[in-house]
Amino acid sequence: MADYNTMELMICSAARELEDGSSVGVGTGAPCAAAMLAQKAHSPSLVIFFEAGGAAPLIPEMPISVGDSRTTYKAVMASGMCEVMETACRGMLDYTFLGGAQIDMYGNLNSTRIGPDHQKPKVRFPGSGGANDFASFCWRMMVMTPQDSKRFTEKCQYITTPGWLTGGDSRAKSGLPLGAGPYKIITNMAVMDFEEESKRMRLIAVNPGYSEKDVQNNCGFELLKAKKIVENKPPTKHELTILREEIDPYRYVIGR
Amino acid sequence: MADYNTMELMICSAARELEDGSSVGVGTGAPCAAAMLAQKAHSPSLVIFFEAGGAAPLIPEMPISVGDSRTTYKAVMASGMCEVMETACRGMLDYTFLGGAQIDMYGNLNSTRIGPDHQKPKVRFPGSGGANDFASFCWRMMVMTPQDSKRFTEKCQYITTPGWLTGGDSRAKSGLPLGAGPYKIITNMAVMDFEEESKRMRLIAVNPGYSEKDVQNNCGFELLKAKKIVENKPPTKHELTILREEIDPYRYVIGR
Amino acid sequence: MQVIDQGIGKIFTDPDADKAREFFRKKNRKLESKLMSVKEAVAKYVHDGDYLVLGGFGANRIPAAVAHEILRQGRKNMGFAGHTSTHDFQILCAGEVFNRCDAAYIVGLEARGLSPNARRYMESGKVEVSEWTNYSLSVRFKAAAAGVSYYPSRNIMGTDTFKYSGGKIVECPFTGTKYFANPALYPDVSAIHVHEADIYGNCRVRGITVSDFDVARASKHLIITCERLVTEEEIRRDPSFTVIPYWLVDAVCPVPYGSYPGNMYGEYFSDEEHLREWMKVEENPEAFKAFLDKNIYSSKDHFEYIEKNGGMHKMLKLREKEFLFLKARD
Amino acid sequence: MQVIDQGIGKIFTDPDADKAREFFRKKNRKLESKLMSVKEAVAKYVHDGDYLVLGGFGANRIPAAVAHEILRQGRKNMGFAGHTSTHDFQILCAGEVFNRCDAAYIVGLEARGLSPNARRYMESGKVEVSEWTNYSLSVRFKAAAAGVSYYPSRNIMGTDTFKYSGGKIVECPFTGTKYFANPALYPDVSAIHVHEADIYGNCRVRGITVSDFDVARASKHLIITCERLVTEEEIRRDPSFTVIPYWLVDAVCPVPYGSYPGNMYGEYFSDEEHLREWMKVEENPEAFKAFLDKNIYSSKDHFEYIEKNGGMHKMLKLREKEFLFLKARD
Repeated sequence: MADYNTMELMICSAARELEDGSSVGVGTGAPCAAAMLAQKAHSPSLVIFFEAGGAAPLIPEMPISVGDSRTTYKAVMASGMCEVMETACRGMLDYTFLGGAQIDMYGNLNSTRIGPDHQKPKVRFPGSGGANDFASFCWRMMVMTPQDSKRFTEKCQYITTPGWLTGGDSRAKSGLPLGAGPYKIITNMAVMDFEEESKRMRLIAVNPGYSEKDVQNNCGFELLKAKKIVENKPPTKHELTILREEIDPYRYVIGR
Repeated sequence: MADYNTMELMICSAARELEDGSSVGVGTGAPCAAAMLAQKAHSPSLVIFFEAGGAAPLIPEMPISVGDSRTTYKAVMASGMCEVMETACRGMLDYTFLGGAQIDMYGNLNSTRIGPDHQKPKVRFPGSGGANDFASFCWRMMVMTPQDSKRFTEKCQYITTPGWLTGGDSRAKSGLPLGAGPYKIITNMAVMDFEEESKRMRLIAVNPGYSEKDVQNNCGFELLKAKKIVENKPPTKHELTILREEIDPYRYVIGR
Repeated sequence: MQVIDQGIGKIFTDPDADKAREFFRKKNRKLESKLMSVKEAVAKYVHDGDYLVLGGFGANRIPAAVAHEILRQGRKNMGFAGHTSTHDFQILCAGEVFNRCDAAYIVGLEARGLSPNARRYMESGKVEVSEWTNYSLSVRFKAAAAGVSYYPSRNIMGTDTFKYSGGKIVECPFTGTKYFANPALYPDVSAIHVHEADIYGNCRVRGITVSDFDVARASKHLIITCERLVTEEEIRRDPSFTVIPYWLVDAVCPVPYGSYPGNMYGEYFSDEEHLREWMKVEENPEAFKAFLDKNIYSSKDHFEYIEKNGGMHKMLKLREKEFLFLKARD
Repeated sequence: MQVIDQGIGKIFTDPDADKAREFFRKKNRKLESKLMSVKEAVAKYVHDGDYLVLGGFGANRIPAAVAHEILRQGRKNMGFAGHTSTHDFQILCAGEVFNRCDAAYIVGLEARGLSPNARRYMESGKVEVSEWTNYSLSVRFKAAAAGVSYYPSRNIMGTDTFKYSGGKIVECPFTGTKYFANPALYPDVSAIHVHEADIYGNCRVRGITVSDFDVARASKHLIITCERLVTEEEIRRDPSFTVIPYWLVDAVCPVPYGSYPGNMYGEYFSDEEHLREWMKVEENPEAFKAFLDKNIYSSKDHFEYIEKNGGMHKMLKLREKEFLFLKARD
């Protein structure tokens, strides 16, 4: 039963969110593995988009870049950045998976910098890339990330990518498309969603081997808790077989 | 010497305006014949654009439609309407040739309607098509048209396509791109340009066989006159040979 | 936003991007066969009152079979985009299909002259008209394809085309330059004829694309007619060639010679003889009625229409014209 | 126009469309050979202080030969668009080529990790940075390609990415919806690597086009490097395939394997071994200097660089990787 690691569990949890006939914008690494797993395990019609232009490929192996040839292998279309982002902006992309150096209680993400001086940061990260765009446009934004209290922070030093902003109706007021926003946060310890009114992060499921307290102890802000917190289901044999043998045989993602 | 008709003269006059290495947006009929003649006679590098997407074709025979296969024959690119119009809007198109049911002293054109009721016009014409766009964007707009005082009217019943609007700096103030506007009007009787300050139509050349008075008598408004009005040069043998044998052997345009 | 000036024309479709998003959220993304007949496609996706767009360019790569079927099924009170609409416009006017029209280029057939019947219809007062230009209609589609409610452009200002449009004049927040704001146009339904499609709706087009790239993306429903079905494998062999991906498409109808009597790049030229006959017969309303009965109302589909106008012999001749073995206007 | 809010980032290029028009008015439209070496092209069209864009996507279809030559010729004080700029960014940082940067994705190499040297440079305070997103930079190119000074989009609002951008928030004149106004970006010079080009600059690209369609149109000067020269006749055989027409192009430089060590769709995969070596050696500034001397400064051109890193044997191996005969990360 415990013959899996937390990365494998996270990928399986994420994959289960992607129902057949839905569409998802992904990057490299774990999100891509989750989309590939969903497609092979239960959602053959999942439409996978890469921001550089690859649309609905039959991904033969994990891409290194969201623009490399793997992202257009036997694809339906090799397009460009405007095509993909505008497809998302029209409302055709259901999901996206993102990450970041910091995440706050409203699901806002920092992938730009640490340190107060923008022109001379202490640490410079890549910035938005397409993350801000996917998070603005895709109906449901999800995050796969390790859980620790530095990363899950009271306040991001810089908001690269919009979550629910300052909660409540702040996102709707900002001008971002209505109805889209953070949906689930998947960590090594738990799964969180967002409370409907306040838009604050809320614990809904705990992974086997962790307690609610573990989760809160590894979170830099107070988590809301769902009325009923369930235990997250472990990966099935079927999922693990696909993940290990077909998707990531060299364990680039799941082995680390 | 007089072995040519006025349509042939108009086409030759128009063709001479198109210097080598320039670009022109054209429609079907006489403008297309003029562009083809220029390309074959003296401007091999003339770049011809059609609004539907054809770019730099080697036109094998007169097109029937600005979107038919003749407009992309051995073309450099088969694109679309945005591509062509945005190329023009970026300032890459030097010339365009247009026409209309009415033209006023500022070179504004009516190709939309006759009669005061827009929803129930006396006569409905096609409307702008790409004419308004080419006239807005191309640096120098030219018109090839028969000269009569009904067509050359004091005031168009409807301005489909911008000339110099109400003259002076009115066009610059309108928001249309700076520096572009009507350049020459080529008729069966004469060639007109526009006086620099007032932007009023000005007679600069008269065709063989016509007088300045003929031109004014066939114009519904007062024409300005250039200091020196020249006689327009007749077609050369070379031009006529190309026009008659290569471009319009069936005399679709020049014969009528 | 400060509006400097605005046209008096109506906007016949809702430019609101969030409302469009709500529609597209529910649009089917499953990879499943959408093969059906033109008759089924029109019955299912073209409704009275809908706003319609026909792809191609007037008499070039037009979905003629869909236009005929719309007449046969008697659609009425539609909105229509007259975006260099020539022979397709002529067909729809014959059926008095629409009662509101965004006009950029209508009633004419370019070098062929003006359609007497289309003119009669447009002069009858039965059709509410807003004015645009070809490029502005393109930009309206382009804005919708981008999922926004407007895009700015630099044409149209200073003219009556602006005055009778539904657009507004605004200023660039960076340069102060004036711009014509084009409201996004999200059609209820569009039909586009393409060279190749698979059963899911992945399409390839050769030659000019006109505004079809954006029309396909802007449309809530999309009917594809194609010259040839190809396999999904052929589409995936080189995804560089796909112009319209399957998730935009609701119906795939194989209709060889589907642009007839229009031109189809690399396939067949337009049937100028038949188009001349059409223009001529429109001069006489009685004769035109009989002509329509024969060619549209009593034909069960596009093949019967073609059969009545020369059949495969005619198609071969048009193919020879396309490849310049015969002159276009012969 | 009423501006609701605006970022504090600088706009490094002039979005004015009329000024861009004045430039493009004088741009050469003659059909004449633009064949030259990368060395000549960079000498002629890339100047100190210019604003530069490199096409492709970081380590996919990038004009690597041009980037190296810019270092060899010692260009400084340039502006640069960090539009998913990964290995190309790493190269330019190595030469400290730019001192202002529009950042969307920089310093990282996607799944490969972060570039130590690019981070050092971007944390040094030597570079003035405005923030954008990949899509916003795409829209800025798209607006310039359309010959306007801005286009609206629905991303970025509510974030610090907005705050440190040079954009503004405006309202749709039709719906009142808020939009991020993206100022048009007309680069002084861009370089794009393509699959095929003729001597005049007509280009074909396979696979993803990223933003290169718009970058090519937006740029005042454009350097093309190509895998293969083809004839003008081949281009004109089917104009459907042309992505960049010749009138946009100033220089055509045939550079087989020109995207190396990046990936080239349908040709060769990226050289992950070499990219790992590059990342590793950056950790040690002294070693990195020697590495740059060897690979860039003491190489006379791209072929010598390739020769030093495995030559044709390596190229054949990368071709096998591209076609999945070998795993990508081997």
